[in-house]
Amino acid sequence: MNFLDGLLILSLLSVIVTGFAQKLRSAGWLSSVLLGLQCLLLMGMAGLAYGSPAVSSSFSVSVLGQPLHWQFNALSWFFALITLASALASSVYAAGAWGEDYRLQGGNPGLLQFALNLNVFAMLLLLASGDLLSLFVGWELVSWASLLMMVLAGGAAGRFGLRYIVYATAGAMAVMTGLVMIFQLTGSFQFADFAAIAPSLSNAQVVTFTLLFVFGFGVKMGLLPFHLWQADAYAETPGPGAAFLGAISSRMGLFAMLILVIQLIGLGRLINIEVPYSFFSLRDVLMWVAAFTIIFPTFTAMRQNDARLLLAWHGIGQGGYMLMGLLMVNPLGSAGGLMHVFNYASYQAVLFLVVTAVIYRTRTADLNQLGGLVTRMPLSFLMMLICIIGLAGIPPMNGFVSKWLIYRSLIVEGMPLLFVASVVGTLGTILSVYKLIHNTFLGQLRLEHEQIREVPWSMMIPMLILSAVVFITGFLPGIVLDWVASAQAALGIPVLEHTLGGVESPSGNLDMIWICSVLFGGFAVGALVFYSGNKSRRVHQLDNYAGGHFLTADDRYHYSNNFYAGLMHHIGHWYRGTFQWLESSLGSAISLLSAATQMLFNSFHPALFLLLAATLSLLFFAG
Amino acid sequence: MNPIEMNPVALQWLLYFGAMGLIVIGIAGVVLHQNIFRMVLALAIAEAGGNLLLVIAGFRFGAVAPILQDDALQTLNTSNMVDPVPQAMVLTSIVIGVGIQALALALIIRIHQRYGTLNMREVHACMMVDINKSAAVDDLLSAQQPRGRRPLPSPPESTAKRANNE
Amino acid sequence: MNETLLTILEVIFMPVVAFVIGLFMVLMMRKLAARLQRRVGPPLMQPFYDVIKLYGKQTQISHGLIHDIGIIMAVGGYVAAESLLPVPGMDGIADKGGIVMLAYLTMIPSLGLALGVGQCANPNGSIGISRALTSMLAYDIPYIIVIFGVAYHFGSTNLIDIIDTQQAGGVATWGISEMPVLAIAGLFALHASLGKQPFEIYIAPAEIATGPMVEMGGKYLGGLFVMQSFQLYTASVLYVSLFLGGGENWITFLLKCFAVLAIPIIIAYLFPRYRTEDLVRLVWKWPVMLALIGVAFVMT
Amino acid sequence: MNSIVLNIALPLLVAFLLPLIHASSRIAARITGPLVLMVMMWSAVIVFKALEYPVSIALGGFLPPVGVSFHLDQLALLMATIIPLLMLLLWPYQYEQNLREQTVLLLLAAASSGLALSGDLFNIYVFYELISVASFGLAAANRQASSFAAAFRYLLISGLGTVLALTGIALIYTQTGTLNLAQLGLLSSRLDNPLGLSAFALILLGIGVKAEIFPLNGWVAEVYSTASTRTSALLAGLVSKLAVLAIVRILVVAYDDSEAGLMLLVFGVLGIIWGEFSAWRAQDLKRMFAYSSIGQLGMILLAFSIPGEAGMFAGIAMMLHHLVVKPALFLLTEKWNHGTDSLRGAARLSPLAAALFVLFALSLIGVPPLPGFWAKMLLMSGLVGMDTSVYYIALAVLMIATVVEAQYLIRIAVTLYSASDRSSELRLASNTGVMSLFAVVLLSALLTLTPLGSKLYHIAAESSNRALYIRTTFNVNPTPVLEHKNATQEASL
Amino acid sequence: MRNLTALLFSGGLAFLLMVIAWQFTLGDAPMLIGAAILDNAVKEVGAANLVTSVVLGYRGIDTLGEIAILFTAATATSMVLGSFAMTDEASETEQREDGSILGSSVRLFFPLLLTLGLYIIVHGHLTPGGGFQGGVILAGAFFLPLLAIPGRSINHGGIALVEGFSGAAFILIGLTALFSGQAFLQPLFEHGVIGHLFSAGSLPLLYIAVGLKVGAELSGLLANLAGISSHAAEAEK
Repeated sequence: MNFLDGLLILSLLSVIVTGFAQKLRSAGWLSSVLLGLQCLLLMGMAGLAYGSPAVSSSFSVSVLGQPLHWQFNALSWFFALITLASALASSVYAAGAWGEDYRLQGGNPGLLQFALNLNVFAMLLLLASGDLLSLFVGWELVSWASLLMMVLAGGAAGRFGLRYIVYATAGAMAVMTGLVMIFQLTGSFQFADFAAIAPSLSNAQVVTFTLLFVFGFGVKMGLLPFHLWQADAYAETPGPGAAFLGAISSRMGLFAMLILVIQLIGLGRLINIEVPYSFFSLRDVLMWVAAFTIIFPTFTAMRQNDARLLLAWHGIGQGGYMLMGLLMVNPLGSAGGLMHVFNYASYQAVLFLVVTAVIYRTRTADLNQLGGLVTRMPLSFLMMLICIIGLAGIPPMNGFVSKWLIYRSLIVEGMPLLFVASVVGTLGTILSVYKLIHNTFLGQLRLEHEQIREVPWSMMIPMLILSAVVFITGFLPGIVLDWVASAQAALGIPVLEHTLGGVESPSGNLDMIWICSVLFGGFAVGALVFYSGNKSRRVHQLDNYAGGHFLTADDRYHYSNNFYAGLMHHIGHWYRGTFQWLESSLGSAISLLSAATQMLFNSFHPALFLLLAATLSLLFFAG
Repeated sequence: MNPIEMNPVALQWLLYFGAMGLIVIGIAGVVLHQNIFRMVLALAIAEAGGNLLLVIAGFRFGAVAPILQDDALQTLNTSNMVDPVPQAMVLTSIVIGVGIQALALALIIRIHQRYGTLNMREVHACMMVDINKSAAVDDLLSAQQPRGRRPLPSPPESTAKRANNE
Repeated sequence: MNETLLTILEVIFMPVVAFVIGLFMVLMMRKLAARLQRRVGPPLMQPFYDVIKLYGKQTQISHGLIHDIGIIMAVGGYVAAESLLPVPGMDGIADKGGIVMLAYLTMIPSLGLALGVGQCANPNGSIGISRALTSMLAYDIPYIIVIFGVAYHFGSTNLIDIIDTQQAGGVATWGISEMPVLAIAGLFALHASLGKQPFEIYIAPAEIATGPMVEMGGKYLGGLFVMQSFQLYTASVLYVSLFLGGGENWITFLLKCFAVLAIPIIIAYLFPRYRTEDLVRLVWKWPVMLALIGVAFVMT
Repeated sequence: MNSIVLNIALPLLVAFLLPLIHASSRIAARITGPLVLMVMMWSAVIVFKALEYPVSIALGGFLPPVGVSFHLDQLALLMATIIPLLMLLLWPYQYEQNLREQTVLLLLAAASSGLALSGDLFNIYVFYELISVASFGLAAANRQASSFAAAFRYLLISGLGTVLALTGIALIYTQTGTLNLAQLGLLSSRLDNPLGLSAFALILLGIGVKAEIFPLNGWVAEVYSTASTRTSALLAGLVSKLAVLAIVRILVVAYDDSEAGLMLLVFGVLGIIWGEFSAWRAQDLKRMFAYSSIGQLGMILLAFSIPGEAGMFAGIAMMLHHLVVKPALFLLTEKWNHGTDSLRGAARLSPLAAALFVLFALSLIGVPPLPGFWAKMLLMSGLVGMDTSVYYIALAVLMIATVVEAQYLIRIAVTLYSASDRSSELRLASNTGVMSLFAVVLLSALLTLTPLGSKLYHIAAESSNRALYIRTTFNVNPTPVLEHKNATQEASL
Repeated sequence: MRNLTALLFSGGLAFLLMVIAWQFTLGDAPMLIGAAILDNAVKEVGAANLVTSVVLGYRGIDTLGEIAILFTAATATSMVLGSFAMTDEASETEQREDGSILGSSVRLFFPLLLTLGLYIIVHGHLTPGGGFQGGVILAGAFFLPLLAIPGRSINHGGIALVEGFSGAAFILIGLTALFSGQAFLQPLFEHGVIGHLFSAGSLPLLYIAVGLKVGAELSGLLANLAGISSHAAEAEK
């Protein structure tokens, strides 16, 4: 009975307990405690992140002669840490005032906690998978568990969940095909067996496996062009659930892809496979997929008018950075990709939680219906500020560090276009997160929001802690880079040399301790200069320059709708909705096909087809 | 003319092609007719073709029926007899055919009583109306109706009648 | 430890130098504008007087804490950024960051400004910010392509290394002579990033009442004034470091800086203003094309 | 071993006498049927347990090639056990005026057992016809006008199928002069030509009507949506499987290593496409399940089209899985027989039924670790193992079909659990008694996956062994199964 | 269009079946089991009519299936047409005779047909004919009065009795063999002298059972169909 056994069993136990305790009023706190205990058990395995050997569970199952077993290495630990931390934060958030409110709104917070625990269990099972079969079992569990989370809200959520599950099933089928093919090649589902034959695979086989796995796991990640399900589905999930899903759920696809494509098949093979009639290798193609995954969803996010949708679309885009980083051969890139998983989870969770807090107080997430909340919810504003700086990848938050690593590796590898693509994505992110914070917290406060207060502490504390993480790991990225380096070692890819403050390399250093110190020193100087001037007088918000017109609170002049009108004038017509169109065309095609197939069954004459079948099959054999 | 004395090739033509022809005529009859009673008759023809084919399978030139009579009963000579197995099989399959046809006729009687028609197209239309009604879903046909101003084809008479009655 | 102390001293000293030089750059800008418009122009110390005047004003209107913080961030961000730009004799913390870092650090002032303006709840300000961010999206693309090309060419993102390489090889190894196309594109991007005509869409006094500055007065406007001088300094020094071999000594350094800055300023006062979409289109077309060609040259 | 004929004789005997029993005592008539089924199950289990190696029994005491023989192997006995079990579960206990239906059900039980056991081509045909006639009767038993019409249309297709099958048998007899499957196996070289294959095609089409093979399944949706749910469950769950099994027996024994399997593949793939896509657009549960069972049968056919043990293993697994899941789903439609839109919020009124639906749906889609997943995994593994383009195309179709299947099943699940704005919800509550039993079976299969898998593997290995079949029938050197197969070889995917 | 397709494919099917038939040569079928049966039937079964020995001996289970099918069809038919056996509603309709000539001849033919049917059944193992053929004649005998006197009721209880017991007898004979240690449906008793009435062991008994069963089933079927049509005729009036 080691820590891993304990963790998995406790997790299963939490699922059962929260499943039965749904109606309890204290179900939320119960679930939080259970998740906290799981975090403690995970910490018991913290040695993994500092070079301890992998932990194997002491139990295993054998099905149809195939053993399934579970183990934890540094990579699993890294992902599990993110999973459990974001789950704990979401759980605490949902346990307190928010849960009460949710119950009053007709929801079932106990069910939400159950879904949360189920998701955690499924993810831990996936992360702990020690062979292909347990990987797939975990994978499917994750898929269906997140469906449960998505459809909790009912209504439109059901529709989006359904859409998700169609994508997910398609992906699962692709993965299953790949696994079965591996099984036919090796006769087992063990990682080691596949790794052993991987070098002797033919190019065609490598391409097949890569495409199958990238498609299968990419669906969950929201890789282009399979990303359409994600934003809607996450946006409709109840707040804390969305924070959890947004933070980590999609990254499970990345994890599985890491194991299969990068660890087992290996990037070396992908680089050596040329795409015919082009100067791309298979790896380049995947990197371009990642690049488009960065750009298109980010710019789609810019157009969203619902805060949750905006964040969810960004979630898709950020996944592209992770994949792009991990597809890089040098340690900078892969470290950047892995670190971005952590960083992204930390700020995305807070962002969703802040938006949920705003919804909790105002009952809307429509960016055109909000504004000026900074005076009413200053702490929330601060946390959103910290986290959008992280999301946009601007120093001094942690998002910058991981993106810096990715940019650097792109420069080192000499990939200008991909570099441009990733920076364009960042710029788009800056634009849209400014829109988010401006339309929510800045500008004119609406009359109906006069009486709003800051959210209760039960909701505030998880946000505070997570945003502290965003800041601290930006200031001292070495903490995370230690874990990342161990994860790299576990993956068997080059390990990044790093320091507490960042990276030192002959071609350029990064020392976030200095940078942050100087930056805050600069702010101090700025403040000194500012406050050395004459004291300023606070005036009412409406007391401002309005072209000679006196404003009253009835005048709505918050500039929020179509925020980037000028830009949209130029690029607006590039939003063709091509993917939507493709998806709906596919839907119509299926509908048409199924109408056609049903026509056969609606034929008034039952025996005609028998005649046809008889004739044709005789023709097949005798003719 | 005694069939045994016929030219073997001509006999083969007659028997095999007769059997196959009956089968095809039967199937074609089922497919081409819209009257369900005629369909059952066509089915009987097809079955007859199948049975004929089965009987031919046991045929041997110059052989006699597999029954020991008169002289053979004394000698127990069975060497020049035709194959008895297909005959037994045909016996079975004829009876099966009778059973099926009886059931078919019973169903036809009921269908005619309930729907007032023997036309397969109308029977089908009425049945679909019933099924859709019991499932409380819109008639699937309505989705296929033309959208423009083109007049709709009137529904089968019996359908309309039933709809009026209820 | 001694080294650390020295670095700290440099970090303190470099923004001061930058501030002074920046003010002179503002002065040069005004003088050039005046000459082009056949005026005399302001006296030598005018920028100093302006700053002091703005800070000393009696009427200081604040729209809330974020309004103040925005200005602080705007100034503080540049103060920090200056320590990343090596000048003759002082490297500051340039080896801790590099050009990618610098590029992103200079976004902090813009973000601070944007926050401050947003808090003012004046739609003109918000429109200005929207336009400013749009133009940032426009000029940053050629800008980072140029950065990529230079970093790839010198094999480093460390400005000190870049400058050392250029100075060691003389004029022939300067960025401008080895990467002329990139240098032109960089100049374009530099010009656009300054927000001067014809790219001053976010100020647009006629349409949106000077945009972000609409609610700014007194020390708020003073902060922005300081920020502008830092901005001029940063842009020109960065350009000089990337393409003109940095400063061997203070004289050549200052000459190069002022010369670089003179070009866009002269152009600025000869051209009218673009519309937002025209700006985006223009900047995404020519400088990007040039920059990409330049990168292609660099990489081959 | 000989006592297994009781499984045919006893239900027939009781069915013949049931009217008379009814006339003397109504209570006796009510309990006789279930009693007989229990005896059948008991007898099948006894023989199953005693069976060490396949056995052939000669009916009438005439040795196999001449007389009719029954082939008793584990697969046949498994089916012989399942038949009475399933019938017991779906027996019309609560109805009063159903004497004739009970009679027909007993006849169906006898015929099904016979079909599972028979080792003679014409005997298979006879039992198949008995099943047909019984199922016509059951289809019409509802006494609705629409069920008469549906039953008639069913009868028409089935009747033509009969003619085709008879023609096929006649062709085979003309070619080989024998009807015994084992002897056909010995003479399979005579059948491996266009003539023999045409005969197989005709038999396949004939029997395929019951097996819901693609173009011959126009009746499926009509009959299932007009007949009672128990009948639908029985037809979809049991009868179709038995028809498939008969086809597979003929294919394995008489058509080894020929392109006849390819035909199964083609029909299977077409069936998958047609079934699943039609189900996608179905607007009520009954028809949805009817179409979906066409698709599932297509998958089963696809599995059996893979030659060798792998295909047989996959096919049996898929078959048993579908045999458990589909009847349960049909039972749902007893109360939930209206359009899918009207099911909104049904989960609140009958939470257990909704939960069971989700369970079955997930298993049907193939979500691990439910049994359906392993069955599908076996199927895919078999398809990939063939490593030819045709089978890869089939694999692609299977994948797409699974996605479509997931879509429509989960659509229902989401509908069930979404909030309802209707007031007349009382009828939405669904009964769950028998369904729960099916769920228990499914879940216990999940728990005993490993022993079950190895057992099924042995069954598959045994029934895909053609030489063993022939040896058994001619009673040459009967040897235990495990000596033929490598006993140490573990069951594996 | 549909007809055209159907015709086209029918033509195709016909052509293909012809092609198949062309490959056979008539009268040259390989008689594997046929020859074996011809050789052994006399000493194994002892019936003069070898077809009978196949029908009731070698393939007795087929015959059992066959009468089961008839029984099923009859049951299903009565299920479809309604429950005459349960309620005697048919008897309420008025009996009337369609002319005295018809009536008289029916009364004349009835015993003749009955005798002929029974004769054919009993001699099934000796002469062409047997349970099925005789059974049909029996059914005809019972059906004739229905034709002549529409509305006349038929004794359904009796039919049920006969069909139940005759079917049961067939199975019981088979089971007797099973429980006496032989195979199911194995012919019992001594073969006797071939060609004699009391020969071929239990075959004649089986054939009697089959004959009665077939006769009863067909009578029931016909009566049901006739009943419903006369019923419908009543309703129309």
